[in-house]
Amino acid sequence: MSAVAAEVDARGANVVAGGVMRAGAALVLGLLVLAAVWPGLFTAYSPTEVDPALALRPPGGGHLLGTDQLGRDIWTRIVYGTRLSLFTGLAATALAVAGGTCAGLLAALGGRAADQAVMRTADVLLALPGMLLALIVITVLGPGQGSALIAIAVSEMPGYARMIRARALVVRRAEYVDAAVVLGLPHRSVVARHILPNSLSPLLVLATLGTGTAILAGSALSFLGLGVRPPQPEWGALLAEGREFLATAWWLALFPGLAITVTVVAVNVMGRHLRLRFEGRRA
Amino acid sequence: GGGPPPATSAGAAFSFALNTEPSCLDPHVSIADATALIQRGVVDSLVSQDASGGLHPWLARSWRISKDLKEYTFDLRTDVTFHDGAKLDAAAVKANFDRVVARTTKSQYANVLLGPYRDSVVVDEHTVRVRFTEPFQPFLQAASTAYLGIQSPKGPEGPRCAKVVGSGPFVFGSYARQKSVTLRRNPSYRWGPGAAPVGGGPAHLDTLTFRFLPENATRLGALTSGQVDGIAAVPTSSVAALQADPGVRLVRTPSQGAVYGVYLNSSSGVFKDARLRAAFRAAIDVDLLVRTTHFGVYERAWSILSPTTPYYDKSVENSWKYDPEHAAELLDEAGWTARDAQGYRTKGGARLTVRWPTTQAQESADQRGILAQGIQAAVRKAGFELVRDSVQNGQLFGLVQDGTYDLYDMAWSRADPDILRGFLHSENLPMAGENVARVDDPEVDSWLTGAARTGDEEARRSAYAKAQRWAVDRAVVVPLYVPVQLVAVAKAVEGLTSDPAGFPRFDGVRLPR
Amino acid sequence: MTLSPGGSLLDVENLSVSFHGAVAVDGVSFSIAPGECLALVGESGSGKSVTARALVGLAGKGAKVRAGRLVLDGQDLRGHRPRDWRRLRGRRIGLVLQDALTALDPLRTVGAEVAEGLRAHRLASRGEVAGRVSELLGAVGVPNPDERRHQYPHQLSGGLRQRALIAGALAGEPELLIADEPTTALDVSVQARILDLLAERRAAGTALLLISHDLAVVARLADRIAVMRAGRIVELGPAGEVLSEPRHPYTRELLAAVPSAAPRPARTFPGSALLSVREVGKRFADGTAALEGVSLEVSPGEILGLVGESGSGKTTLARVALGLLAPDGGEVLLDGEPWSALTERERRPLRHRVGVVWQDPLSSLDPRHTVAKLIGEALSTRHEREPGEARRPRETGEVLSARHSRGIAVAESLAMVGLGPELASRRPHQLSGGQRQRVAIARALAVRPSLLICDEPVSALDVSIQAQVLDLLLRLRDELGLAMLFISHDLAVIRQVSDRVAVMRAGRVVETAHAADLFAQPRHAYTRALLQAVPRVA
Amino acid sequence: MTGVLRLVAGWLARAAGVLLGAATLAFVAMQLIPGDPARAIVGSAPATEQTMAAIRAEMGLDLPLAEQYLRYLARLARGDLGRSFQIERPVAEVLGEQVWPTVQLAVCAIGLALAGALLVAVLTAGRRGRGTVALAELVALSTPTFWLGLVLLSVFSFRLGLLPVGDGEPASLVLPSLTLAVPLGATLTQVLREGLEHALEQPFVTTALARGASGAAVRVRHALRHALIPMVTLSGWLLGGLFGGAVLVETVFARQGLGRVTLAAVVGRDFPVVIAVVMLSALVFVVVNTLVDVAYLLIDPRLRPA
Ligand SMILES: Nc1ncnc2c1ncn2[C@@H]1O[C@H](COP(=O)(O)OP(=O)(O)OP(=O)(O)O)[C@@H](O)[C@H]1O
Ligand SMILES: Nc1ncnc2c1ncn2[C@@H]1O[C@H](COP(=O)(O)OP(=O)(O)OP(=O)(O)O)[C@@H](O)[C@H]1O
Ligand SMILES: [Mg+2]
Ligand SMILES: [Mg+2]
Repeated sequence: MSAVAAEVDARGANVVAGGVMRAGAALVLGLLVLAAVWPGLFTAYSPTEVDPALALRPPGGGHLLGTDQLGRDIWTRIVYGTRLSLFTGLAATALAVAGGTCAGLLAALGGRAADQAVMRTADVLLALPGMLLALIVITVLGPGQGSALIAIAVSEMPGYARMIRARALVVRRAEYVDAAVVLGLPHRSVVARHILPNSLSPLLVLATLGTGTAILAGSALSFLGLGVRPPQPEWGALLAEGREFLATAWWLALFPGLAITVTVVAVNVMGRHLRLRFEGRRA
Repeated sequence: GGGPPPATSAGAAFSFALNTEPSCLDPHVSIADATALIQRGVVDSLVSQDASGGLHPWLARSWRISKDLKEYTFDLRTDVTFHDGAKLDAAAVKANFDRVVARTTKSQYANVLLGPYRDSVVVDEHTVRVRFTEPFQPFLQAASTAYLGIQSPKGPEGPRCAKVVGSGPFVFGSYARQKSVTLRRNPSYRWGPGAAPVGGGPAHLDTLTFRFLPENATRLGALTSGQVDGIAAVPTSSVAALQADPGVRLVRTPSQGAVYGVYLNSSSGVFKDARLRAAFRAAIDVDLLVRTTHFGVYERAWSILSPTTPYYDKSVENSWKYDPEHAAELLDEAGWTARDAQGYRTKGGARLTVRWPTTQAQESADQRGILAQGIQAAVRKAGFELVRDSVQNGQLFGLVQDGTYDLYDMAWSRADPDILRGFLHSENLPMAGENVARVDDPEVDSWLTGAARTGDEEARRSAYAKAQRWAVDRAVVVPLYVPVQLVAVAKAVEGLTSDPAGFPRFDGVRLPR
Repeated sequence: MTLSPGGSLLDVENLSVSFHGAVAVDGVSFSIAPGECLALVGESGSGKSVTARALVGLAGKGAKVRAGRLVLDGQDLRGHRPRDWRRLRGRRIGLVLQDALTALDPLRTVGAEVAEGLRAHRLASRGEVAGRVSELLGAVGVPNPDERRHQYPHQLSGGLRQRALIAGALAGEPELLIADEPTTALDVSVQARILDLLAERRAAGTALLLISHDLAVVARLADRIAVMRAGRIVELGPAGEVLSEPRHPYTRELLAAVPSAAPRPARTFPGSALLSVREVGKRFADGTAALEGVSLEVSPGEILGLVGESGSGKTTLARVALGLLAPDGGEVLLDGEPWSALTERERRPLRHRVGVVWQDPLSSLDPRHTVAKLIGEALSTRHEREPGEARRPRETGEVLSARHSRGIAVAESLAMVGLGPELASRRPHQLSGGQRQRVAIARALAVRPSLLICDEPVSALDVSIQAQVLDLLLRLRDELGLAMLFISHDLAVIRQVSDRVAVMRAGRVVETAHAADLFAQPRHAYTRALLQAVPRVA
Repeated sequence: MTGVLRLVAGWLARAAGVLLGAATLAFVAMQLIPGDPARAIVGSAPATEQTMAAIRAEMGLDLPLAEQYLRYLARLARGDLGRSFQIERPVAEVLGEQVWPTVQLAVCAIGLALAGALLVAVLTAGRRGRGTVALAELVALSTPTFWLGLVLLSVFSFRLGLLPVGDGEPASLVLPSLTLAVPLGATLTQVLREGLEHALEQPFVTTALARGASGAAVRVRHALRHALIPMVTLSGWLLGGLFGGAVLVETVFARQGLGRVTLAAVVGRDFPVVIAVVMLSALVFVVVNTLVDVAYLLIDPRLRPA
């Protein structure tokens, strides 16, 4: 027997690469969570303690990534900043998903009037760029970590609401929902057991990807001085402080930027993986 | 008198990058330094002030001051023409000052400079008398600033705040928001102040462009890559690099006026107690902090006034110092003995918290945010919790008016010690002025009022010295650093000078080709 | 095994295809003579499509294809490079893919699709293309080809799309046409027309490789039949022989599964109707009149078959009868009491009396829940109704803990449909199609309904499994005395199970009769047309 | 024909709805701001109670809320956007000056992103090595815009002195639009490639191959059109991304533009400017979305009205 045609399986090669990447992403995320919970595990310095005598040391020696203008260790500040950056991303996404789910379910199951009200509002919110929405929220609430969080949540919420609604409308017509109705299950258990979980699960996968976006948005707001405030070592805020020193002390702006990128890449890899798995199973 | 017109290189264009863009370009309205800097070349003033504080004729050939310091009579030049062709006369000057105080002008600063202004009287075509309701000594110096510069009585056409018509060596050309302002040479200029480098004649430059590049890195890059000929507000972190750059010259002019410092609200909250104010001050190693954050470019400050301001009192230097133990003693003495879990001091269960509201703009300027972080870390060791809320301009002003703050930071350049009146006189409590330490002391009031009402040098010197001393003794302020106007220009640029406030002036600039 | 008639067009020997080590086709050998029709039958997943695609070098991504011999008209296809394959495809071998709905590009006109083969092989100049396309469409029986070729696939009916697809495959006048399940998605009547069309092509001399899972379909056309199972050909012989004297047990199984039994003896059902549908009408928001004045009755213990072509309103009627859709006119009574007129709240306590089994078992089971949970949920509504009885397993009468008794009840439910308790912990996607449908039936029965509405309960299943599920339903009917409204478009299935049959067309019931009478003497013209179109084995 | 009319009527209704909604949103946001709006208008200037009262009367802040709302809508309907608190000039003028630089930036960025995305996606879809390219794209779209801008600036402008900073010369547009285009292009590439790969797996592609069509023909004639649909769908998102990017890029590169004006207005609570930006964004969105709908009709015959 001889080979007639042997097509190279590009996908197979990808699966291997995907596995390596996924392992890397999982490792990074694990470390990030650890750093967020026990930052002390990774560093012996304090993130806010000032020692002008050590100002602007380049990377190396006792300070892995160098020190900033007030002699604070950059590595330590980045480690302690993990909690802020991750928290902003996760909390904003959680808020957006929770709000979006309520609004979306209300629209899908609450009758025409509710549907119109929710969807027209969502239309308007979706018509405005996310950043602009965030800026409006900050105009109202004033700058700060809380407002940045709400601002990001508000800008992401309408998207989630719309997705949940669309999904709930499909799920509501699914035969398994009809089957549950025909069994005589009470309305609330049909919603709670069948419609909600099945509408939500694809959204949760997308929310993973949304968390990456939220982390980026959070650091952008901090960079603009509208989010987390110094001396809190949020990554975007560190970058904002460091940009003065692009020419003289490059390490100030380089490493926080890398931290953001690596984190968002890891979150994206995981999110995509979940999405593939989810969609693969459904197909 | 005008000298002979010097030879100019044809087509000489000079561009200068600023770090801030004023929201209004009319010096009668705006409070911004940048407005004065840009319009200095466009508007002339009645008098001019030299670097040592001496006052000289400019649009006014001479002046007389009444004994009670309530009336100033100016004898105006007869040969001055505004850029729109209008002639300078007494009515024009009167129109200017009346405009400044008119409510519709919404002046933010020029009206303050006019103080107790009553009215102006046209004595004859070229004689004008400016009258005040109270004796007002600082008027002449105020009249030398661009804020009180004389604009054409016809006024500009088009939107307010966008264009200014004066009689200066430069004509206002065009304005593109967030980008640039361009000035053109006024070839018929003959009435420059005698002391000016050009000797009173027209400027050398054909065009003078101010570009707005708020990002420090961008501004620096624009200079080193030759896209602009000069920049203002060189960040202190780049001074060393620029000094090493053979193509660039750094010009440093110490500012006159109030240094950059933190004022402590002495009328409410914990800082009502003088011991706490002193403890706060003693907890900060100002020397080290300023040296670190400003790389030795700025000098640390000792008093509200900067050392180059007239009547600076040198004796306050070293009269207070960094002394954490003393701070601890003072706090113990005041009853803040306990510490909570975070290590902050408490008294009766209340944490020793002080609030220092700030705006984004304030914080990003001149490393002030970093400096504040240093202070925050330093006083934390002493047991203070220092909270810095970022608020918006309007809110900040509301907080300041209501007095719901403990600390407030600022610097103020003006080449006159009368500035102390703004900071320490009770009539200038935040509703009306910048007395953010909320000093309300009849004795201080009398020193400062007295100094403003007398022409007697010695009396003024001693009154201002007492006021400076008082502020330091009562620790109503922690002076931090003496601001320096740091301007960098390409090596080839010649003839750049600065006015007494430390801002660059361009009428003498020459670009040899 | 291989028959080798002289002068074959295509010779395949020992063809194997594997995907990442998983063998899909395992040493298949056959040959096709010019003008001959070879049918490839077998259950889903047996490797029919993969075999077909391997013949044109499109076995799929990641496929490893090996063959001892692969000769087309004397030319060895092994070692063909992509360019060689391209020259062969469409020109010498035409392929009609399995699903006409997705095999045409929805964004391009039908004409452009048909012309693709002409362009690729430069068979017509730019100016001639349009004319050739119309000709081709006309030849496969597309009416008004000059207009149709400017239309997009979505503007064509299923039958027309299938014809367009065949026209595209015939554009290059290939000697061999491979048709992969060309009639599965179609109505019986359309199915018949497509089969006629293929017969025409064969008569014109084109060799045909016809693939189907349905023996009855290929019986009409095939000269020889190859039966595939799990990647191998288990039996290959002349059509008549294979159909009348199957040698392999699997072939016998396939044949046995073809529903051909005589209709059930007529039974009468005294007493009042369990379900009565009276003059029911339903019009959808977009104006479609799905039901118009439909009346039906189902007596206790009776199976009423409902047939009709796609879109005739069968599912809509089922949903109305289930109380999922409110009728616009008329009413539905359950046991003589109002049913469709009730509010959902009033209806809920009565819901246990009517159960449903949908066509697609996968989408009728919530993918997130285990079998135990799915059935347990149904049981729980019964427990609320009959609290005492539920806790007591039949044999012992001993009272058990709620959880334990629930487990036993689930196992009992599964046993009733012939499934073992080990499936309880699986989720729907971990079950085979037949198992899924059994779970769906078990769930429907868990609430002890007296009426079961089945909407195409077997059409998603393979023939062999189809027979098992039908047997199960009939057994349950006998054991539990269930009444059923049984919907299908497959007359053979209807004939096998129904006591009475109702025929629907365009939203109306055109004929209702006892099964035996209907199949013997159809009265309505439409019923007669339906019956004639049914393919039959031998 | 009536189908087309109905379509156009639908678009107009939607446009009106979005604009009204945006105006209402801005109004509500303004009401939600704590504190006295007059105070915010005065800003940092000292003001007596009388001045504030005068401002309130001038702005109609002392009227009942419903009347304020109606007047506000009427003003917007007339195209009167009011005066900026901060700059004290008509808002229309303030924004008018800033539109062009932002449009330039956006057009360049979109052009770069689209060209790059088309090229990379068509070349790599379904081919070997796309895993590596995909990783690069992932990194690109995970990189904060402001950081990328800073890095490019410091390398190309400061270190190498290749490209000017600030605006003015066309060359100064290179780095900002590149900064904006990189994450945008990476996202577009991924969407486009996913669309292409999805399309390439469809049975109609196999059918086309079975008819003898070549690989390239299949990519261009069949798959690309299908892949364009998700791209077009993304344009709303694209717009949002552009605006957010413009705010950051204009800040980092100190360029003129709407983004920076908006940021300044937000920091200074300059409501008239914020409201005008909201209305402008809504308008742009409506226009782009209508174009998108037209594009859908051109691409997908299934959506065309009968
Ligand atoms: N591209 C592919 N990658 C992996 N496995 C495949 C691929 N194509 C087919 N298979 C597997 O090969 C086996 C045979 O599939 P094939 O499509 O030939 O079945 P079939 O007999 O045509 O079934 P059906 O009647 O359902 O069309 C199945 O198990 C299927 O899952
Ligand atoms: N929700 C709906 N909205 C609009 N029209 C519908 C809806 N559901 C069904 N229809 C239409 O009503 C008619 C009857 O549909 P129904 O599903 O009852 O047909 P069916 O006989 O079950 O067909 P099939 O054999 O294909 O399942 C069809 O024309 C269908 O397009
Ligand atoms: Mg198949
Ligand atoms: Mg149906």
